[in-house]
Amino acid sequence: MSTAGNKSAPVFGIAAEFSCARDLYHAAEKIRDAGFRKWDVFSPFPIHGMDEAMGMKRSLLGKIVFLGGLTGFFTAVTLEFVPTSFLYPLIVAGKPTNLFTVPAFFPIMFELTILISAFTAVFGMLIMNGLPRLNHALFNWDRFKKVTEDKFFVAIESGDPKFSERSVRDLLESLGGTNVTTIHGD
Amino acid sequence: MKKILNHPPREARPNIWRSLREFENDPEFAKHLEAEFPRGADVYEDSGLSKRDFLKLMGASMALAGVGLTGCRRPEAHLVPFAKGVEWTIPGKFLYYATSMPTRTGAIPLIASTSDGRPTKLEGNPLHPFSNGGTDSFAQAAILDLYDPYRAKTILDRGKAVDAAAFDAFLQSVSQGGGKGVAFLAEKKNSPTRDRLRTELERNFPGVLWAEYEPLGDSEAEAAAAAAFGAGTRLLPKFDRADVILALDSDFLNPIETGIGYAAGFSARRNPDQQGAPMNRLYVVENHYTITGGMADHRLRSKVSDLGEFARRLAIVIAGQTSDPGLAAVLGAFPKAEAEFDEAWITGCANDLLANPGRSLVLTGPQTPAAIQVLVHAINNALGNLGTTLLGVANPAPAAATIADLAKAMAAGAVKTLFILGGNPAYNAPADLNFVSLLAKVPDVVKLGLFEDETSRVSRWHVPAAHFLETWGDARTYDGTYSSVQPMILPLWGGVSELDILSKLLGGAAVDGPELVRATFDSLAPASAVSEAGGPDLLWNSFLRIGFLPGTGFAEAALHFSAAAASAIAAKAAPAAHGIELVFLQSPSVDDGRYANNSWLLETPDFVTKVTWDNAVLVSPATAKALGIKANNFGKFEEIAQKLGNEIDYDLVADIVELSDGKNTIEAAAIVAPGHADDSLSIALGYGRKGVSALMENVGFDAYPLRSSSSPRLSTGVSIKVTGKTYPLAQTQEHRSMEGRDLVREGTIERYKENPAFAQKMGMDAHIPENISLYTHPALTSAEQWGMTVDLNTCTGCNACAVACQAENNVPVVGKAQVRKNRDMAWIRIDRYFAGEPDEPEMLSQAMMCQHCENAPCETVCPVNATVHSEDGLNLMAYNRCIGTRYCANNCPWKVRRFNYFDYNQRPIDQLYWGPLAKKGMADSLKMAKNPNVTVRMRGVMEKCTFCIQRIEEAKISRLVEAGPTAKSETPISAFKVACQQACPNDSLVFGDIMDRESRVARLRSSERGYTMYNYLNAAPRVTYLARIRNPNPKMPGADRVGMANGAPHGEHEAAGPHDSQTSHSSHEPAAPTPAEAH
Amino acid sequence: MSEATATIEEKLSDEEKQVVRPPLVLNKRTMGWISSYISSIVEDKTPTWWWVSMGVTVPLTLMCLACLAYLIATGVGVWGNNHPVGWAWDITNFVFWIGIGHAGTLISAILFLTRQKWRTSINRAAEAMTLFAVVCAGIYPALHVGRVWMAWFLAPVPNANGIWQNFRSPLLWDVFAVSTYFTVSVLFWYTGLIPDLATIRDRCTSKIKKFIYGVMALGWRGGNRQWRHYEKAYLILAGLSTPLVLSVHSVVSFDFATSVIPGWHTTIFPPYFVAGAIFGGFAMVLTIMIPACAIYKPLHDLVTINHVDKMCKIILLTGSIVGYAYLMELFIAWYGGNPFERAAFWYRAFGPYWWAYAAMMFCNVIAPQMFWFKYFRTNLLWVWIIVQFPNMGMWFERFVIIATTLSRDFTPSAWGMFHPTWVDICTFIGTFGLFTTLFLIFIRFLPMICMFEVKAVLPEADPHHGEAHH
Amino acid sequence: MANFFPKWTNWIPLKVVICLGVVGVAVAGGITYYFTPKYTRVGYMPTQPAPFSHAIHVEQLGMDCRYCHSFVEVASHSNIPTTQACMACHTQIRPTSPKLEAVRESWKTGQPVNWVRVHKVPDYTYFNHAVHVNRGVSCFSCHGAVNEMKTVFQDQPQSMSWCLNCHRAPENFLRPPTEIYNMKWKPAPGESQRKIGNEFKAAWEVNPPVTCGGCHR
Repeated sequence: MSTAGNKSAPVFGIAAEFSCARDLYHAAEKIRDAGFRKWDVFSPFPIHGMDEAMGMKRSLLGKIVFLGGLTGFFTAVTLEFVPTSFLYPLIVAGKPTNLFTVPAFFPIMFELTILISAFTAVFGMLIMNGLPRLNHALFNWDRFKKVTEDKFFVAIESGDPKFSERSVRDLLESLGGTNVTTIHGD
Repeated sequence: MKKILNHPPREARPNIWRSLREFENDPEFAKHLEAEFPRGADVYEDSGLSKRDFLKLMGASMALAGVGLTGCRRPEAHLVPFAKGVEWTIPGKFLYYATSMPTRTGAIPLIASTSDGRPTKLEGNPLHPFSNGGTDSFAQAAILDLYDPYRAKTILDRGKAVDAAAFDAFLQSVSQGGGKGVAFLAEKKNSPTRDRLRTELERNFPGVLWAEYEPLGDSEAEAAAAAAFGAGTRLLPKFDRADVILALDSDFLNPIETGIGYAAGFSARRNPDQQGAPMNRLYVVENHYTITGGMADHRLRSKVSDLGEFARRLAIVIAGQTSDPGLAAVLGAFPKAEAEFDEAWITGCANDLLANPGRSLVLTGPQTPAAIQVLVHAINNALGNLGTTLLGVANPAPAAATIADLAKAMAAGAVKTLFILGGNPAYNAPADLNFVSLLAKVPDVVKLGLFEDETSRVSRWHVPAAHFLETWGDARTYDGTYSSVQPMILPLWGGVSELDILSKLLGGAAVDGPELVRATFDSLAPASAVSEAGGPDLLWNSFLRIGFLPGTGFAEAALHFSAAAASAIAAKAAPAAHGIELVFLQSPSVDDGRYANNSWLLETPDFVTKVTWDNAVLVSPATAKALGIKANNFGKFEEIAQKLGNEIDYDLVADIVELSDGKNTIEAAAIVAPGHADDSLSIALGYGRKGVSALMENVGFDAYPLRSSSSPRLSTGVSIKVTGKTYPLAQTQEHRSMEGRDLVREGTIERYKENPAFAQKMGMDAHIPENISLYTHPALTSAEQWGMTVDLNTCTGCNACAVACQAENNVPVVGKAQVRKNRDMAWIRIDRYFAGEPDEPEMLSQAMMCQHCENAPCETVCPVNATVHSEDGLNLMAYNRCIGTRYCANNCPWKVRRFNYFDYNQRPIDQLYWGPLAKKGMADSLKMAKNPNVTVRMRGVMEKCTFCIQRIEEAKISRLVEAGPTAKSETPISAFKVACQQACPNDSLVFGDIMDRESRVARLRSSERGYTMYNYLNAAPRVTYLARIRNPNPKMPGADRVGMANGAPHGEHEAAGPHDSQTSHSSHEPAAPTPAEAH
Repeated sequence: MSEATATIEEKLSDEEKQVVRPPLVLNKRTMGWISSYISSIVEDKTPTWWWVSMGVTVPLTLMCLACLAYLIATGVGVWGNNHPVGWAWDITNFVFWIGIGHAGTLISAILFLTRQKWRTSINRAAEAMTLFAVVCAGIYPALHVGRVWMAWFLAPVPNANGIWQNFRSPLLWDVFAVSTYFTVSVLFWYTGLIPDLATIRDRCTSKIKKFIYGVMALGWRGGNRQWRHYEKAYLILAGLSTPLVLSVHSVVSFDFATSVIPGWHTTIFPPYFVAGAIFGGFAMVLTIMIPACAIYKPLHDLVTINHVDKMCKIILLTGSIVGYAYLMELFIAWYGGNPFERAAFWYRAFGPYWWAYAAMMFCNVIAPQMFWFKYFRTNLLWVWIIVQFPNMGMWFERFVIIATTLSRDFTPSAWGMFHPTWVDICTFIGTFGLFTTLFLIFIRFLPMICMFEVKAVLPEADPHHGEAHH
Repeated sequence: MANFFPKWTNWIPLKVVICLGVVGVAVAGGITYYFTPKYTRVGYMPTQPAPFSHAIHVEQLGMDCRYCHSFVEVASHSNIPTTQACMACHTQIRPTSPKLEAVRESWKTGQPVNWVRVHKVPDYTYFNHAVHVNRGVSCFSCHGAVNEMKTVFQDQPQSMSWCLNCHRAPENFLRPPTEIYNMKWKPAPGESQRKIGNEFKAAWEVNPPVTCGGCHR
């Protein structure tokens, strides 16, 4: 009956260790079918098809980034046309200061679109992942260090409505999980 | 960085500027200015010297004028403002005064713009009857000489600084000595006052020897004229009456040789569109390319030593036709010599002259041996040109002894006291006189000069001379018109004028004002004029205001050719010379050496070789090959490139050759000069001076040692050998060929007559489609639209515009090393191309400045909007916005943009690479030379021709001020000229409002001769070039090659290519590749 | 070397022999091995060779900085630039370095999008190379201006002068393109680093390392709920970087293509600049990776001959594209019939700078043809030697395009030659010092191979791995 | 084993973000306020060698600007009055006032009273007084209510954008030519500056330059 973290602290959840991607994958399918919600699988690398195995929808990130891109584009349009056509229209090489000067403005529109999109992508991803978060209950469990090397884990959180210590332990063991451990916070 | 102006130190002396000057002398002054105008935050934008310093100086001086106004009322009738009558200096407003610059042949009438009591710009006096407002590069650069920090500042007695009193005492002792053993050696000047004092002196002190010496003087011409027409006769050619002109070794179109106004009337007759009179035709026979040769319709290369024989053969043909006894007589006396000439050329030319009796003109150079000149006078006589195209005037100026006479006296020990009034005989006296050793024999030598030079070193006294802008004086222009010389500023370093010295020797008191000149004036002023003006004082005032006394030209003297006297001289013609000759040229930069410290001129490229900072021996390609002189020693890569058929545009590394006339030997760099005569060498005088100023060190080669008093023009039979040493030369233009690009467009007058617009459809422009824009260009809203035309038919390439621009726009000097790196800063340059056969090339000049394109390629690439367009069509350059990416310069097809690679205004040109360790700031006196209305640029910014925007804005502003609270359009904008236009002696540059149909520029712009360059770019330049029209004589050999710089007319219908061989100076040269070459 | 040069077949186990494609990781390396070996490069004590190389590169870097200080203090005149040739080595080196940078982004982005799994072992180093190359490149446009202290005029910020930038200027496009490129590359690179930083965080022992890597890893836990966003973000970044990298060099080429100068004013520039960039960039990747693998021999199991072979093929392809562009330029110049264009290209080939053109042609077009032969693609020594030619050739290409064109354009009277000064030369050499220094620091402190991606391409990474046997 | 990072560190990222936001806004605001001529130049009031008060001379004695600044209508430069100009009156009026010591000193020695400069446009900027005062721009527009100043101070930023404000819309400043030197002038009740300005603008054809060349040469 192994535990990790500060026993007096509330239980974060129960975690089990798996040796290979295949076992983890099948375990995930079972847990999904068992109807758990607040749980996750941990692996050193993204496992192909794991989203389906866990029954998750596609990430929303793409749509957010699209908005970011639009912002970038319109920033550029404003940045270029407002000074050139309105604030201080200057005669440069006999070129128009109206809409027809737009061909020369495309490159910057393009660059800013890319720039803001990239920012949204990265920071959007971090926020959706709740990162940076340096302290986490799982880090209390020494074996969990191996997750970034070559071990695979499943953790079912105590917050899950169907969570009960016993049933979850049995489930994880039945799935072939080793070192099933109750994780406490600190 | 804000600069504080300190006036150069000078002993106080009461004068009209008392308060201001004492104040300037005061060390406190710096602090005053500092306090009144604290250092600004604009450290970076503000480039070097701020234009404001002078407004400040002035502002401060006004603040002082409290004393100024009462303490020194302006002394009675002094400087009388020209044109714009301003009673008293007004902050930041220019005052204009009429004056003139004395030259050896006359004087250049000038208008001096003074700003707050310091002259900043000289321009020609447009009212003057003789000069018509032209100037030359020397006049334009005179300002820099005035403020030259190297000028002599103290009186030296045996090398020790003494005060003025000591020298005055000396003068007194001399005048008390009764003038025993006193001699003078003066420069040629046409100053009636000096002549008056001199004659007085000779009267008071019998036995005084007065000699005059000009290394480049016209003593030969005088001798010839005296012999042929009687003493004191001066010849005045009338180019406006001449249809056919033959110039023998005469660069008469070059104002620095003949003086402003001499060739006036030529350019008018050069206009193919003129009504009535036909376009004139010019034949030139010369050994090296001159700008006159560049203008020639037919040019013959000939050794100078063969000119006599040429004249003789010409005379034979003419004598045969005219059977003129005078000519026959002279011809009989004139010795025969051997020389190879194209007889067809001589007969063709002679027949053309004969066909135009009384409307032709044959000219020789000022130093052409008198024997040849008399023969030419005989020819003109035979052609009936005397009194029609060639007038005679009587020059009353007393004759003077020559330097040879003086030398004799000195050798005999007859000279105890020698006054050297200007000039530098120790450096430039004929070698055979050994003048330096002679000077040692004279106990008391007084040297009056602007610089402590070679002569000062061997003289007991050195007296700093007053610059002509610092002193009162007078001069006669070449035609004799009496012109004023007024001081614009008090002597910066207490200079003394020669008039002062003479009058003191006469026992007169020191004169501060115009008394001496006034006395002469009163004696010269015609009674009629006096009464007309209503009294001598009023006439004097108008004399000062307009700068000359009308109707004082020399009296015309009928020319009677005396064959006998002429024959006597003709008989003395030099015998035929064999071997290689060395011809001594006037330097367009340093004249005879007198401007050797003028960095503006030193950096102005030679007309033909485009070499700056140095002179060089010119050699024809054939002779160079024969002597083994390399065109360029740059290096291996370049040799291989040449094998691949490329013209040199590597920086020039010249061979050093050794020249010897048996007695003396000099070394000089040699460069191959297309169009030069074979077996003939030319070298400009005046270089290679040592130990006078840092600027003069290692600049060029001194050719005087090979020059003898008997033959000033050339030294025959010199031996030359290649030393194997090399010497780097700095050229502003390395490439010679137009590469078939129709940059300069020319055609014969026939071609022009049958297709006046031929130039607009030349080469590429013959078949490219019309330019169309994808979008409509924004309207240029201003009523005035500025533009310029350049008439290639009259532009000789004399550089006057270039120096004028440098003076007007504070263009920095970068030094030889930087010119070598192609970093010269000239805003307007004269592009010079050679076309035609390699050994008989045609020379083309083209003034090149910012074209102010309406769709300027430079503008669109500037990331910070530092260069944009103004509503009146100017391509603007905001220095303070420029960050210096140089993209604009890269994208300029004309390559007229100039980048400040270093802090040229802040660092000495020999310390440019020292970075922060270099000395900072420029000499105070040089700051005074700056135009206060033009920003002095700092390093790292781009600059270029602005069409003199400061003048444009000045005109617009004064118009608005005049208009006041009324409609602007009702007040016309006052006429003004831009600097280059004003300086042009031939009126080739025309600037103005192209929207004003009446304006000259608008009419010329729409002329059918007009074309713009690089049409296909659709840049729409505001500068229009007027095609060059040549007037060949079809009967002359090679007439079919004249006017073909762009290839034969069929060339109009094809792009560059096949006819490249014609347009390249070297036979093995591809311009644009033909398909075969490209692959 | 010998180990590496042995043919792949010898190394394959029986099981691997059944696989159609040669495996991406040799010798059945396990995930554990990968983590521990790659991390060990970071964890072990600093090797001597590292100090030695730093001893060389750091002084070079300092020399570069000294030259730049002199430049700013004295003026652009300390370089050889002059009046016809307003841009010379400065912009040449800028384009050269920025070009090198492109391979990194290309490998990580385009190969990622096209699911080229073999990229995994080289993309990290390639991206690092990108960043450092862009750093070197950035020096030039920033400092070639005459008044560096006024360079802020390029930033479109409201100011008391009420004046703005000229957004039509390709130089301003450059400012945006290059800064965007750098920023996005940093983001891309760092995103890729997060899981590996976590690995090191979990392995390291010293407190300082725990802290530093801990912070840098942002508390990565490797949960699938993180991976799914992470993968999405990475995919998007790849998708953004691909057009970006193409645009950046296109914009750089606009500096020339949008001008009116014959030899610059050509529509062919954007594609051919991009091709050239990839060409030179791959050459530089190999130039760096081959020695790196020579030092860390076991890396040959990750960066296999197979990779080298593929990269050589790309070099061969892009080299030929560039060669085609060169010939096409000449053809169009002739076919277009514009005498100025004709002359410009004639002078490129046979003008005073014929030697630069010849060098360019040999290095970029002739030399890479060696890669038609498998032997030269698979012999590391040969590969390394041959890829030095593109490295040089691409520099000459930029020099030819910039200096040669400017030295002879429209107006013959203004024609003039460019000669580099010692400052030009030292600055350029110095940038190599800077580049190498940064790269050494990188391999010393960060995992130079993307561990989690390599693990992901191992057979056992497949959730259905071996199920066939059951 | 416990976490290496304590729990509270989870809040650091949020705090950092907020901090950066605040600092960023503060810096931007600070620069726009403190680093522009509006702040750096306006209000500059150096002490002058002689405590000359425009308030007394203009307000109380009703002297005209042009009595001292005599060239303002003809020159680019509005001259500083000469000592003589001062002494013209002050030989009679308050000839012994200690305040005038500096002026009397300069009168005696011929050294200038070195007034401290207040208004300054950069050296690359060519401002011309004459054209402005002759075309309906009052001293007031650029120098403020000098008539009320005991000691002169800078009233307007005189930055480029400030110049452009007028050059783009002169109608907001143009005055009847008679009122140029009247520092107190206001449009008559019922009249609006814009209306008057537009009339003058049309009548005089006022279109000031807004391209670089107008001021930078």
